[in-house]
Amino acid sequence: KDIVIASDATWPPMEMLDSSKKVVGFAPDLLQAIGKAAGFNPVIKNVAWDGIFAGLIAGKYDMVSSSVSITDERKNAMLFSEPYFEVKQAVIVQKGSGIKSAADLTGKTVGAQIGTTGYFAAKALKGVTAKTYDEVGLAIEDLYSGRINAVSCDDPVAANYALLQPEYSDKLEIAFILPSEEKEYYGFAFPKNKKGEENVALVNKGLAKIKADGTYDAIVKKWFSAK
Amino acid sequence: MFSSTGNPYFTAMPEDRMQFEITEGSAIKHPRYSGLLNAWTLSFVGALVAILYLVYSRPDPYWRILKFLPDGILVTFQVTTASIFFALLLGLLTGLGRVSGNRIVNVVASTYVEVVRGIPLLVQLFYVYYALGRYLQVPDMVAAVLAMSVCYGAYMGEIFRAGIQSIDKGQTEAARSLGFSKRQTMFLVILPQAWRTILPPVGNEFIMLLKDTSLVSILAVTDMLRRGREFASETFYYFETYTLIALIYLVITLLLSRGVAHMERRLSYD
Amino acid sequence: MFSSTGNPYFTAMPEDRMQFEITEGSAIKHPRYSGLLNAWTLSFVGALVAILYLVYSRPDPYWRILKFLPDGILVTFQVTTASIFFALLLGLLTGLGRVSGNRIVNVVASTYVEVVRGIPLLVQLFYVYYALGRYLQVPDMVAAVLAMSVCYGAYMGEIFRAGIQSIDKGQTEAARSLGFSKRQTMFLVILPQAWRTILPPVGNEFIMLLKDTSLVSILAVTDMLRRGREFASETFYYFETYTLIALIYLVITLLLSRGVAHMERRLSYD
Amino acid sequence: MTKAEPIISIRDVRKFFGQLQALRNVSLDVRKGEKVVIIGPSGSGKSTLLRAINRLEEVDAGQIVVDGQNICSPEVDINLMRQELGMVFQSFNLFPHKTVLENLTMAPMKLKNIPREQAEAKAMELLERVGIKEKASVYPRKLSGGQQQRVAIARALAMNPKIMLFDEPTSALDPEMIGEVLDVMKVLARSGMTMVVVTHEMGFAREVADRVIFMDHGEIIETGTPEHFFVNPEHERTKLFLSQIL
Amino acid sequence: MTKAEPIISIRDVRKFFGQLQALRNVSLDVRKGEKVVIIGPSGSGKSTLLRAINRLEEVDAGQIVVDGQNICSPEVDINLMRQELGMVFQSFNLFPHKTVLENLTMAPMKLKNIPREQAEAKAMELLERVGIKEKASVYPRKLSGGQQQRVAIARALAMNPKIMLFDEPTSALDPEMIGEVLDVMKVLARSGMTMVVVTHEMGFAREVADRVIFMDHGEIIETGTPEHFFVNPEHERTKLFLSQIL
Ligand SMILES: Nc1ncnc2c1ncn2[C@@H]1O[C@H](COP(=O)(O)OP(=O)(O)OP(=O)(O)O)[C@@H](O)[C@H]1O
Ligand SMILES: Nc1ncnc2c1ncn2[C@@H]1O[C@H](COP(=O)(O)OP(=O)(O)OP(=O)(O)O)[C@@H](O)[C@H]1O
Ligand SMILES: [Mg+2]
Ligand SMILES: [Mg+2]
Repeated sequence: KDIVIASDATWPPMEMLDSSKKVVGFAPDLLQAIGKAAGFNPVIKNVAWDGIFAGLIAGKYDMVSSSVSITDERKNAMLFSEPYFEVKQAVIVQKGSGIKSAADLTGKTVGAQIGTTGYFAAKALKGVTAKTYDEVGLAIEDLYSGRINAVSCDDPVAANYALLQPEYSDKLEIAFILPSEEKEYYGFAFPKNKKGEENVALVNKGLAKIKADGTYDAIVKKWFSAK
Repeated sequence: MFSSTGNPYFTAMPEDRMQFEITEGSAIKHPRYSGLLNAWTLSFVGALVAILYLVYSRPDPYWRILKFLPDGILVTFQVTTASIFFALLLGLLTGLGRVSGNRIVNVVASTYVEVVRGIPLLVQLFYVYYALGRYLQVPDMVAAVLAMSVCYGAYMGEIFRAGIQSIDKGQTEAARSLGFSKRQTMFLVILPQAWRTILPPVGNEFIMLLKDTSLVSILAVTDMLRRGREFASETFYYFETYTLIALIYLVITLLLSRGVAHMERRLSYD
Repeated sequence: MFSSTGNPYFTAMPEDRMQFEITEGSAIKHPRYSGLLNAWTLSFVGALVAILYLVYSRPDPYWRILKFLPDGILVTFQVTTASIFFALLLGLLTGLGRVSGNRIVNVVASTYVEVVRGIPLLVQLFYVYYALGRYLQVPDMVAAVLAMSVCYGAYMGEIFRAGIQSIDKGQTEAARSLGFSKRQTMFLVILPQAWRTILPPVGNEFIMLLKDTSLVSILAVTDMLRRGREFASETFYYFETYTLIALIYLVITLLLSRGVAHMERRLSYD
Repeated sequence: MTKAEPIISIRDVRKFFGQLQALRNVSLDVRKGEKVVIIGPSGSGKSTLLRAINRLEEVDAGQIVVDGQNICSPEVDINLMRQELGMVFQSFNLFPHKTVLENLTMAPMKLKNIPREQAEAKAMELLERVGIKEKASVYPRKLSGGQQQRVAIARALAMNPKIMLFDEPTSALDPEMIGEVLDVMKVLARSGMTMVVVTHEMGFAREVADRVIFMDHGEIIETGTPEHFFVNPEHERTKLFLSQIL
Repeated sequence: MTKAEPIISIRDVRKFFGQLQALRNVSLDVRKGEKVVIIGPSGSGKSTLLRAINRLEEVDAGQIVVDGQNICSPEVDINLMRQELGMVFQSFNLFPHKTVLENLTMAPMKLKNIPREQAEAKAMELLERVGIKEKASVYPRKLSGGQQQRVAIARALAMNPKIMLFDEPTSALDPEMIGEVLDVMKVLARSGMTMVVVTHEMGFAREVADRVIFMDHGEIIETGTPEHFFVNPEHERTKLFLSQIL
């Protein structure tokens, strides 16, 4: 059985394109494992983030795996699988900017990808101008060229950009993690319909299986060993 | 000799009931114009009524969307007016360059026109914003205006060129023979006459530019479209948001196009 | 009576050394055309040489980028040709509607033109893709082609209308008086003559459409620009990627515009 | 004046263009085989009357019966009716995208489903009649005005019309070409065709017309034989007009 | 023929347009106050010669000295030189975006920095001279051709030129307006202005010209007084031309 999965492959290391234009990363590996465990074939499709949920609701694909944080608003609109990864919102700044905490961001401009929890978190900060980008990479690029003061995004992504990309790691750093009351988790999103419910069950089953047999940990180790 | 030219009138033949017909109607003097006129009224009133109806009948998403947009609309206008201003400047220079007798100036201006018209505006926007962004540290609005101006400057240049070339060469000769320099001839005699030819197409470019400013939303400039996309990305009201945005653009551009048509008619009269 | 019209020739006066000059040169017969011609050659050869140079001298990003793009270029062409095809169909219907004597058909066609021309293409793309997506379950490419065709159909409609109206009304009268129906008159007499007027602007629309397909990259249709953005977002070679993409677009559109100019000249001759 | 069997019968026809009344209560009968020449000053309604006969203009009141059919009635298949009525325009209006031969064969083939060979044979015969057989495969723009008009006449004849209408067929021609067109028309007249001709060629009228009609301000002012007109016109306006034109 | 103090001195001037030689070794002196009329068939180079005098055409060889300055030299400020040379064109070339008065004051104000009042007073005086003072505030398109040409003459005079050049000033005019323009030119001639006039108005030439020059194929064929020309021309070509034109 095929399940068509939408992924915005601009979110390294969670999901990204390799040079042969294949979607690779933590989530694709996870999906392969889940598929194997639960008995479906994941077909990953690279889709732009803005509108990825519109496409899901419109039935263009069966499921979204794109580092989607589970939020209450989103839960109103779609179904979610069990959480598969815990994230925090990290704030990246230019080295030497002196920004050390949320308070230092007052009066500053913070970039984030449109419709991400990073953007919602930035918007929630008092006295901060939140600016949206189609891709987080573009926000980082603007931070790099000095148009904005900070970027807020999921911590694995932030780590990838700020620490692993040689060009950026010279100039950028993770300043701090945004404090939050609730823990934030990634989940796979499904449309609110019968097929969606079936698929949620299927994926949850597979996810539970690989967590139990250690496959999950191996994949985490593969992608986040540098941390 | 009595009649010598063909009859310029044609009468309606309403006998056929086919779907597509050749116009032969003479009742309407300018069938084309009045056709669009009615269509204009229909579109304009329709769009306005649709906006009002949606906002009143379903304030939940629509009124919220509408409240979310104003600063974006302002940005759209700011980018449009700033870009048109610089595009006009650049267009004037380019137009002058394109009619210049100086071979180098001419080729430079022509190459600018060819190159800019050969590259999609979106690519130009990305290029100026992200690619040149590393070397050219400019705020995003400035980058957007810069890219739009450079692109539209090429089109404006062709409008200026055509306007300048539409002026009879006798005007140049008369001015030169009075002792005016080339520059004086251009600025005192040619351009003051050329603006009549130039203004209507510039009006159209203005409308096109306004529409094309929607592209800057991709550059994280928070214009009207970007504001709408932000709203939709949070609330998932995609359909409602894009409906409203399309209607607002429609109202604005229809108003502007009416203005341009009006100007065109006034210029063609006296 | 000897001379009766003014002298149509003007001579160069190279004495001034100002930057911008009024062309009075007569050495070049069609200064405008040959100006652009040279600019064309310059731009085209320049773009080609630049691509080759970059790929050979710095294969690291450039050759990698180039290898990354081909399927995107293919998609760009697919979207362009499919869209132009449907836009032509829609344009024909619209043009016929715009010249129709049937008031309702006429207003419908005119309103379509007004509305579509009043909304930015990007907004239309979003609308068709995401907003209507809820009700209209179509694959990405189809949605993209649909949106592009609907948009360009309006412009094509105006081209068809102008082409049809450029044919002398005597042709209609002669055909009707022989007993041809309105439909036969249109398809046997008017349209076969109108295509000469229609073809060159259609060529220009084709080029514009090709450029505008870059917008579908926003809809996750993996055209050339999208491929480039993907590459850049992975490798951070923004500058290099957009440079190469701009050059490739330039080469393609310059080739096409040369083709259109060639066609235009051939049509205007015989 | 009206004798038995009129093939065209026009009764109290009125036509308005906005405020302007182009035809005022015009009545006219044309018998089979009759040649009627219409003359009158510019704007007097001659073309409007002629065009009303094949409904290129719709009249506002009155009726026009052609070959027993009321052509103003919406039930009539006007496209079929028009096949009976050949029309020749001042501006030729040949189809420029078709060769001369195709100009002649197009309507018979498309409208009467006549096979190509037959249509072409007929067309060649007609081209021979109008004296330009050798131009059959040429495009119209290569022809002189006189040649184009002769092709236009042949094109109309190719549909085997019962009646031929001519609206100033020679007034767009250079003087040296008028003769060749009038000659073709005279031969056609002698063959017994019913013809209604708007023209200012008084020589033609005198030689060919059974009846001459003088129109002014949308009215038929005077009707008579050519002799009556040129020797002894009754009305002042007719006299004035003829004095200007002759 | 050449007397002391020529204000225009043209020496062995040649001009090519591509292959075509428009002027072949033309030499001509014009004295201060002299009225020279140039005649000749179309394409003979009359306009080219006239336009060469104020460098609207650059010559390829030879030299042209106007008021002591070699106007072909790149060192000469041609814009200043042209202020000395009023020029009147066949097609008037008034500035349509300026009123008649502004047409006259523009050049003096911009080029000679003459204050507005003074420029306007001078302009009104000139308009009075050419007989259309009452049209001062009107835009050129409201004027008849003859009126426009008279304004054009006044515009040229507003710069106080030493020499006036006329290139067929009346040939774009309806016959009834030619007289009014020629009258203005005659008055100007009587005032002592140096004038070079290309024209086909032989009456004017006879009345005003000190000297008539006949050109053909880019050459000056014959020079003489009007009497000489009209009574007893020497060359065959001159005779032929005059027989056609008179
Ligand atoms: N379609 C039309 N719309 C408005 N007025 C028209 C139309 N056709 C003709 N007219 C007017 O009707 C009057 C009669 O026109 P018509 O063409 O019949 O005159 P005519 O006798 O053929 O003149 P001519 O010798 O100039 O061809 C004229 O005043 C003309 O201007
Ligand atoms: N700019 C130009 N380029 C090419 N040929 C030119 C140009 N100007 C004039 N000629 C040619 O030079 C020749 C002389 O032209 P010129 O205008 O001086 O003749 P002209 O005597 O004034 O004739 P006319 O009475 O028709 O005004 C003509 O053959 C003309 O075609
Ligand atoms: Mg007529
Ligand atoms: Mg001349």
